[in-house]
Amino acid sequence: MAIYIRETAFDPWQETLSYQQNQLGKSGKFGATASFIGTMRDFNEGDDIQAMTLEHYPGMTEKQLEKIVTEAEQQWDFIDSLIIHRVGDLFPNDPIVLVVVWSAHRGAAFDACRFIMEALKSKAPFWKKETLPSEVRWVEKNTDGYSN
Amino acid sequence: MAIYIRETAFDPWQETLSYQQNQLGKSGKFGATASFIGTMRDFNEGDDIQAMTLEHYPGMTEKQLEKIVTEAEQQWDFIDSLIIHRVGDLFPNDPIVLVVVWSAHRGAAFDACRFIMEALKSKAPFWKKETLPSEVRWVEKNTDGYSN
Amino acid sequence: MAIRVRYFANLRELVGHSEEELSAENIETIADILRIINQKNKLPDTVLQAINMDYADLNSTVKDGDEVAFFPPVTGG
Amino acid sequence: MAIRVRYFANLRELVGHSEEELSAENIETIADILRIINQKNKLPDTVLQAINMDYADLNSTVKDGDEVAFFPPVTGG
Repeated sequence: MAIYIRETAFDPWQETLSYQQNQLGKSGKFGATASFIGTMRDFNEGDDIQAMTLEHYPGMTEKQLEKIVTEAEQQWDFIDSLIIHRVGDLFPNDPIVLVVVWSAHRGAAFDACRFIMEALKSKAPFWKKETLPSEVRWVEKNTDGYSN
Repeated sequence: MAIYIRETAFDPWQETLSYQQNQLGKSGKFGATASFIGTMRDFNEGDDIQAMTLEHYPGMTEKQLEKIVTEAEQQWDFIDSLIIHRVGDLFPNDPIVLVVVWSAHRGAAFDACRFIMEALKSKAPFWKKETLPSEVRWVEKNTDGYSN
Repeated sequence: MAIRVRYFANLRELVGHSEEELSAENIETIADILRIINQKNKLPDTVLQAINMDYADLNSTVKDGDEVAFFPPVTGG
Repeated sequence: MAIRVRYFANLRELVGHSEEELSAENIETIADILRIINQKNKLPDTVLQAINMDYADLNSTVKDGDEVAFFPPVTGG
């Protein structure tokens, strides 16, 4: 389990590759890697978004993410997982979040990756503030990822 | 939609990054990227696997994969997708398959990526032959990805 | 009883500071803390609470030295 | 009626070649082709069939010039 909060831009593909090489190496044990990347869009709820600030609750963020991953580990049989989440000032196309799960078989990787992502969206203490052409506003609520 | 059959090893992270940069660029339109990578394990059904040969039905493979992606496009609202599948001689840790789906919202990316992967496993004409220490055998059946 | 109270996102902007020390005798639960805060700044009904970085509800009891946080629904990922 | 018949994976090994040309008057369906093939090499009951690269079943009709393929359950991905 690895959980990182990043204050600067990151390349999710590079991070995944480097984590996999360092932590899982040529293990031959994982047959499945499921990953999700959340990227900042230049629109939300019909409005143009120029920039975004991501605030979080240091300490609680890590604590809640660890609980989420532990819960996933109890439910599915997977080998390792990686979570990276940006905070600070972001711009369109910046990666916001990366969740990767490695497992022997694909069912566990798919299920655990999605579970972690949905739980992160509903429990990890992050807050987005969007900069529109004419105003700055807090995002009020995350949508449910199973219905859209 | 992009579908590639590869006779030589490929780096799924590099392929995804390069496809994304060339095809989706700095679009600002995709908020979600779900991906799955199948990697060759050094074990299967309790046996050590030293190598693997992947046979396919050229022409039918591409035709069936296109049908699968088209079916996914009718069911979910996503922006683009990429499938790469290896054929030929593989060794443990070699990537076998990559499926990536880009969408505005995460539900569609997760659902379509998994749908494509499961359909590929049950319909795309590929066949694996495994080299064990003492024998060579055809893999008889893919397991169901929703139950393991 | 001394409680460290923290605010995040729009609640931080609403109350005008990110944290404060709350000292009072009649505090037992999160609801008691909220009642004190609401006298100055009415927090929205959607407010979420945490005690020592774990989610809590209005009936959760607090003890001396606890860190209590108030924040809006989370919007990460 | 001339049909191009292709075999893959263990079926290719079983029949000893990857494709052949089948010419016969009494062919209407995949089942007819299978009956001819099975006289020399009994294909397993799990065999799958395709006509012109689309999945077909035993009752699917074939026409002159079609490419018919027989193969075991697929195991890609």
